[in-house]
Amino acid sequence: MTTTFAATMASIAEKFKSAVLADSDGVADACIRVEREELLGLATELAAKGFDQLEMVTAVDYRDRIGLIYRLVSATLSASLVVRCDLPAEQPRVVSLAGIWPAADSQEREVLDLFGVAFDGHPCPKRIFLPDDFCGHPLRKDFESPTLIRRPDLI
Amino acid sequence: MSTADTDGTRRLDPDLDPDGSCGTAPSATAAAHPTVVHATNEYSSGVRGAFERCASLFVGLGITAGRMRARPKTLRYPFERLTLSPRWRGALRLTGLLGTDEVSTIQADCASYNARIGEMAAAGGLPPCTGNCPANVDARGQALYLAKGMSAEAYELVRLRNVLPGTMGRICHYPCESACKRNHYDEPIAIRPLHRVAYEGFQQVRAERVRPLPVTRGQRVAVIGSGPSGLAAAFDLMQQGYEVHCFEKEGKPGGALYSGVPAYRLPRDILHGEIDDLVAMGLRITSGVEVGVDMPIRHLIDEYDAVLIATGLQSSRMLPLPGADAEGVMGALEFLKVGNLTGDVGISGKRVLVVGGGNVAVDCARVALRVGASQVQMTSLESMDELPAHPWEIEEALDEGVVALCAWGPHSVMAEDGCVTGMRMQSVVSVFDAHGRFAPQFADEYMEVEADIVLFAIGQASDLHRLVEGSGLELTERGILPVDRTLMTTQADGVFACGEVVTGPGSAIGSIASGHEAAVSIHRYLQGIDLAEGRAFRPDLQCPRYGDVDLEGLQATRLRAKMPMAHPEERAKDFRSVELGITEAEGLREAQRCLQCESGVCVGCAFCARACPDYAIDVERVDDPDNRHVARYDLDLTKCCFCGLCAEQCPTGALRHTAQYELAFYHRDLMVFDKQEMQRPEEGSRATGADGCAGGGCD
Amino acid sequence: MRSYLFGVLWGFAAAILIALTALFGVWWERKVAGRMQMRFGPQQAGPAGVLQTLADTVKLVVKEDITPNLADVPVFKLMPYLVFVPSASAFAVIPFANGWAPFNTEASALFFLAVPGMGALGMLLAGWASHNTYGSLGGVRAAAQLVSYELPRTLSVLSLVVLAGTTSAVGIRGAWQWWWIVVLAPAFAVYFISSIAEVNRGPFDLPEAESELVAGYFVDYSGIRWAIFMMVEYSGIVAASLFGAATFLGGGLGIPGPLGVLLFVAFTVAFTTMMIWVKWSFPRLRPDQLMSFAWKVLTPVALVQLLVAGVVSAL
Amino acid sequence: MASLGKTDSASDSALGYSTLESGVGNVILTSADALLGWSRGQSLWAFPMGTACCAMELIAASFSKFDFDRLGVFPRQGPRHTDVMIVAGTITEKMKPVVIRLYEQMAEPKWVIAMGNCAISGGIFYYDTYSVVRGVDQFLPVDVYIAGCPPRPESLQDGIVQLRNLVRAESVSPGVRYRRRTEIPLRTAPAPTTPAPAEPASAAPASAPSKDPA
Amino acid sequence: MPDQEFNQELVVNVGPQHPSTHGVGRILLNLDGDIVRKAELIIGHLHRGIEKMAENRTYLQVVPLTDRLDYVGSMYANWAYCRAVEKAAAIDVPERAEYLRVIVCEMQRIASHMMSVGSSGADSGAFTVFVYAFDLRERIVELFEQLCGARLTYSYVRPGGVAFDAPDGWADAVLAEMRKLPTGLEELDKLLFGNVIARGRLKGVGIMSTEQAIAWGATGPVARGSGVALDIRRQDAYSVYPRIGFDVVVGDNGDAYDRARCRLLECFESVRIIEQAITQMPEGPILTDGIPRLIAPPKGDAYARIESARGTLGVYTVSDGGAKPYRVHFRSPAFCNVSLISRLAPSHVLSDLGVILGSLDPVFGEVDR
Repeated sequence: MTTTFAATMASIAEKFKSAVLADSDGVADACIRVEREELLGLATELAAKGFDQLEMVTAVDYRDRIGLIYRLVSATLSASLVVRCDLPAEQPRVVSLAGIWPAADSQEREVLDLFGVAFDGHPCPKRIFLPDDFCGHPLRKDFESPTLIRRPDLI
Repeated sequence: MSTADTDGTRRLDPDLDPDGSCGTAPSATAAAHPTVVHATNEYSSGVRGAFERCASLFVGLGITAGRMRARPKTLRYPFERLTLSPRWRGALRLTGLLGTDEVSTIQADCASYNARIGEMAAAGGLPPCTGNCPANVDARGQALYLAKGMSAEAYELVRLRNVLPGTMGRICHYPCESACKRNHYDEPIAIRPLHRVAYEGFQQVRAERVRPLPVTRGQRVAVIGSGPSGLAAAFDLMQQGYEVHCFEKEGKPGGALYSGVPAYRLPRDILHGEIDDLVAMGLRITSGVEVGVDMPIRHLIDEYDAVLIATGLQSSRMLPLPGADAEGVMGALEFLKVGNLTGDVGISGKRVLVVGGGNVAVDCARVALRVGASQVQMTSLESMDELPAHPWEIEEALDEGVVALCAWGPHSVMAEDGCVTGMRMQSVVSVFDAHGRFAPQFADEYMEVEADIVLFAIGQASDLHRLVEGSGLELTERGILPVDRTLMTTQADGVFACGEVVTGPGSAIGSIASGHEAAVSIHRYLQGIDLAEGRAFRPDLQCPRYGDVDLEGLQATRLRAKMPMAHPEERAKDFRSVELGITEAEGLREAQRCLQCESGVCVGCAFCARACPDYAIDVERVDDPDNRHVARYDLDLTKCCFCGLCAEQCPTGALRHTAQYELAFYHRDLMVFDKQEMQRPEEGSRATGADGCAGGGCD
Repeated sequence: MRSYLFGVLWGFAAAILIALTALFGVWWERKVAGRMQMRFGPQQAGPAGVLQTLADTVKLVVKEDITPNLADVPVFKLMPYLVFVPSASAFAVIPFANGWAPFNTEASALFFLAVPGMGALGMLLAGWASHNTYGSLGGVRAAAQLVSYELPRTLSVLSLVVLAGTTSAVGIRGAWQWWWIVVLAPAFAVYFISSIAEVNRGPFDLPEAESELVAGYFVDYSGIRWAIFMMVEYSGIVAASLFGAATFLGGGLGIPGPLGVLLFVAFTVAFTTMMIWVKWSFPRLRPDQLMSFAWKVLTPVALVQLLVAGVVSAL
Repeated sequence: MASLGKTDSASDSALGYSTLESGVGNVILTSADALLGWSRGQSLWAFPMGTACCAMELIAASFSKFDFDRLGVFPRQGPRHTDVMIVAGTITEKMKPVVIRLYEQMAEPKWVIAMGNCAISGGIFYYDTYSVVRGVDQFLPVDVYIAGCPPRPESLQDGIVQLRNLVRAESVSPGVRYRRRTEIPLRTAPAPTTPAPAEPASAAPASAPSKDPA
Repeated sequence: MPDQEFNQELVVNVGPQHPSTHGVGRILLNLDGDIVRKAELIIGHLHRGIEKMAENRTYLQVVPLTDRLDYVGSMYANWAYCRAVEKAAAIDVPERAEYLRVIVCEMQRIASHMMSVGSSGADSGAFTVFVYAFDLRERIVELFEQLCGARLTYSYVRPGGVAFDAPDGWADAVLAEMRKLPTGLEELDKLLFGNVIARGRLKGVGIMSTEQAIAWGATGPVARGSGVALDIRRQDAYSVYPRIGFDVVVGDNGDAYDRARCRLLECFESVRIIEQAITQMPEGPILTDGIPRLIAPPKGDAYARIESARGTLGVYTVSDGGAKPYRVHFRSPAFCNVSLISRLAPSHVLSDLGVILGSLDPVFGEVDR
């Protein structure tokens, strides 16, 4: 991480008590881990600091918790940042960032559809891929469905 | 009429920028501020614009008219067909199937063996285990026979190229197993233990299988030395019908295998049993006669049509260190000869220090333990992982209590009144220089090691002075016999040489391989064929490097037969054999694990089914020895995604893509190809002939 | 007046003539479009695929003609004929030979222009009756387009009438002069472009825009009803080419005898091929561009041409 | 005007196609069946139900290199005007009602070609998917299956030729309204040595994983 | 209130099976006469759950799955996925394999852009443009068939290198083809983009400003059409792109015309890249030696992105140390670009809907995954 970029990251990190600045882990130049309560505040701060492009929003089901991953790219700082936020596995609920970055709109609907994470304040919180009457969220590790035939474990 | 627009169309005129000159490698600058091309272009304003608009219509009409005149590009299927690229991934097919097709073994006499191996390698039919073995032993054929329980045939097939299968089954450094394709999947086939299983199987039928070989040619060949290389050359020549007479200076034949290799590695009865087989097949061995001392070589040259010097290396090289002449300093070979043959060297209770890091040094250390040394230490210039000795030998030695002092160079021998008390060692910084040549660098840090006996195992040399008197052969000043390494000929006509006297210290199977080369040269010399002409030299096959496989979680049936080892403490006390050998049933199952690589016959190993992302292949094999066949091979064509991963994984190359793309069916259940359908002929265009319906008006 | 019997006889003759022109038109279009796209076009049905359209027609005749249950059934069933009859009657007035036309009425040129316009009503109702959003959109577009392109087409033929002095097509063909080609070139261009639009072809095929409305007003017609719409379209092309060749180029440049007939047929095939060529070379216009092109470009040109024709005829 | 393509029907008959279509001379139609069979076979208008990769090959098949139009196959978008629905690509649960509705909108006599493994049995998406319909023949009567992933345009043309043979085999004589492909006898019975292969994979879940022989 | 239900908007369903939706997208339009008031995109008709499937396959078995994502440009998905796996498992790639990857992906870019330019021609009615564009694409597909034996789903790029080496004579055939290609591209340019009717249809339709492009998450030619000079080949300078000189094509007005023409001019850039890459390609191995059959990267996650024909294609893999990936996510550019239709379509005529959707160049295999 270039020094100026590191400085801006550090300055952002102190503003939020739960924000932890970690070194990059292969996903982006820097990584900030934050609690879901302060996510909106951090997002507005980052948007102001020049992170105008939200490239990817996705989630990973770590069985005991669901990790949300936002990958931001800034043309001015020419650097990329990943924001991680962990949600409880039962009713994952988090604030929607579609207000700050409209690009998040459809990707958050995908996370809602496949992981069941509810986004508060999303313009149209509906499933995007699966039919509305589909029960369950496929990408959860504990997802079971009659139409799912497992490939025999022969590797 | 080109639409003259803003620079957006600059890209369009190739003459402006024919060679992409501005495309020189701008590296960093391009990334900094990329040159930007604008794609927007408008009509010019006013009347010119209107003119351009109408012109654009006529330009469009012109282009389509131009295309009308050109000849159509259509391929009129089914009369004209596109010639597919040879790599087109069509429906899968099996070139051969276990049970219906036979895997070919390499049966060729010594003269044409190398040519046969060369052509198999060129055609991609050479299994990696055979390719990586210096003597190209057909390990695949051996596994094929053993899987059918035919251990005698397996033994005879191996003996074609490896004259002492039982012996090599115990002492070979098995380069074949490191090349085995199963390294890629789980564990390699235990080829060396399978030699032992073949040997034990052969012993039951030895009586009626060992027949004297017919002598069909008049010439007689003399072989000096009955080491592995001499015996290999002798056996090849006997098969060609020559009469071979072998002279051995020791009491018993076997050369380095008898005197050098310790008994715990190679029991003597197995070695001499196999040599007796050779004698029974017509080899005359007179032991106790040293050529050059008891009998002049000139006598052999006159008496015999060809003479082969296969004496091996006799004396071990000593380091001219200060104090090296003190009493208690011995050479490795002398120590081993006495240790192996008589068993008491008079070092019981003494501390032994072995200098050197090769296999001979490890043998010396372990023999020293067994003949009563109280403490055995080894020092070597190289660090632990650079030791030239085989890793499993070092490990066994360390288990038995040998202490290794690595990266210490010998400086001088400390002696008190003539007998050794220890050695001063100097620490080593690096052994090989940048180009890998042996140039040790020393640091000035010293250490003393107390020892009563010091053994130098840093190299061996041959002393042929007495042998070559009167034979017209001169030795170089360092006592080495000049030999043409490919044709195995010496300056004297009719005198050849092979084995370690030519190649220098190496492996036993390496000497056997040079023995085969010498036999080919002698045969051609005696038949008057030009030695070098049409001489097919063995192709140098690099063994592929496989990624390491983590074995936990694999089914037990896929793993390798474990070689039971004697307990370290007990085996260190006496010369009982270290490896206890695997049972006959384990040998059968191990042979069934062999994938018969590059044979073009599917052995039902199911690695294609493992590689397939869609689980479209279902393989089942029946394994009883007398009827070993693939019971079921179902390819569900409706699930196959034609990605080719299975054909790449197929070790035998039996699973191949055909050029068949006409895969239209009326009946869905015919699209699961069974065994018969998978062996359909290559050229037919329709995969399942049974499904078509005759052209128009069929009833 | 001709006997009633001749009318019936000509009715059958016209039906057969239209069927043949449609067969030829479809095959010719698939072949020409194929060669423009570097491929062969139909080849396996008969020599050079000549029997291809015969195969299509036989198949369509036997095909099931579905009537959607929400459709306004009588209107739905009637519309193909309402569209077919006007464009078929256009053949009655085309001056096939010097001085002869099946029905040589007084204002036959205007008759030729006016009656096919009735087809617009058929298309509109066909789209509406099939109770299909795409169908109704296609129908409305067809009506708007046909109405707005009738004006320039009529004006361009009017300048011809001014020069020839008579409104009967046979009269025009008879009075044809050499220098008309030069003077009436813009009129012919306007006539050609607007007749493409009348037939819903080429850059103006908005009613049956394949990539937007799937198939326009006849989206819900299948079987023989759909074949009739196809027959209307292709016979419309051939009728426009015939009329254009007969009036603007005097039916074979006024040369009597077999050479004239040959030239006349050659011109007709050339104009048909031009229409096919234009359809497969250009993209489709947007509805608003379509309208503005008709009212702002074609009509003024036609009016200016009329002025010029008036001045020339006064000389 | 350049000749519009050398006729290749002469060599048609060499391939066993009925001589009906080659040369005007013998177009003396013997029976209604022959005429209808020929005309339906020659003008199979295709409804390109293309969803995934096979749609790309379906498009390539109708363009200049592999010309569909030669065989009389004319891709039209509306379901009403087409005879054969070529299902090319993966059909998911969400797409299934659409395909069924479009199939019902097609005019009789209609045929279905399942192009590509996804349409035949879900292909590469058979295992571990929750939203893919494993084979179009679960809800449509399929006449010709074309294996491939995606099949070459020539495989598609071969499928069309096979369908043409099937279409010609049908007759409109009373009683035999419409012979489905199931009644078409296999040309030669499959070699009787092995028992009927495992039940078609689409019905039951995959047969037991292979006993591990290695 | 009578007038309320009188001027009720006509709800048209441009269904999943429609010529101008480039696949199985469905758009619910509220039409006021011909003017689109509201367009709602309904996708998911090709959602096969590839990310769920990838969790039960080994790292190598996921490669054939990535072919089926963006089936018009399957080399990209292969490459992006392999770069992510190489980053996770620290596998290095030999020099020749990097060059082969660049050559193959630039050829794939041309083929994919031909598909897109051709279909934007077909949307505006010029069906012959689609045939000519496909003819150029067919030449490239033939070269692919000679290289890796498949026309569409290649599974060519593998973790650690590529699957096959170029057959002898293949590189010269590619060079010969690249010399003939510019003339074909210029002809397309004149036939489609030069044509006054096509300009009328494409210009001023679906306008998107630079700020909107960035905010709405558009990438690739869709963003570059609005003036965003964002090209991952330049920005990340991955693989051997720093050694190859090429320009970034940018449009000014951000309408459908600029987006489509950016794609055509990018084909010229790709031709230049291929010529330079073939001349610079060294001899040598094409697959790193010693890659285990079952790649098992250490625990942790990795992200790699490349510039695909549709934009920034990123692959995010999470590994739990086993032979199967714990989670694979594809950041699909087509998914982000196609969601713009509901923002671009209002206040346009129904005929423009197909043109706008065509200019966003969606491939629904990648949109729905």
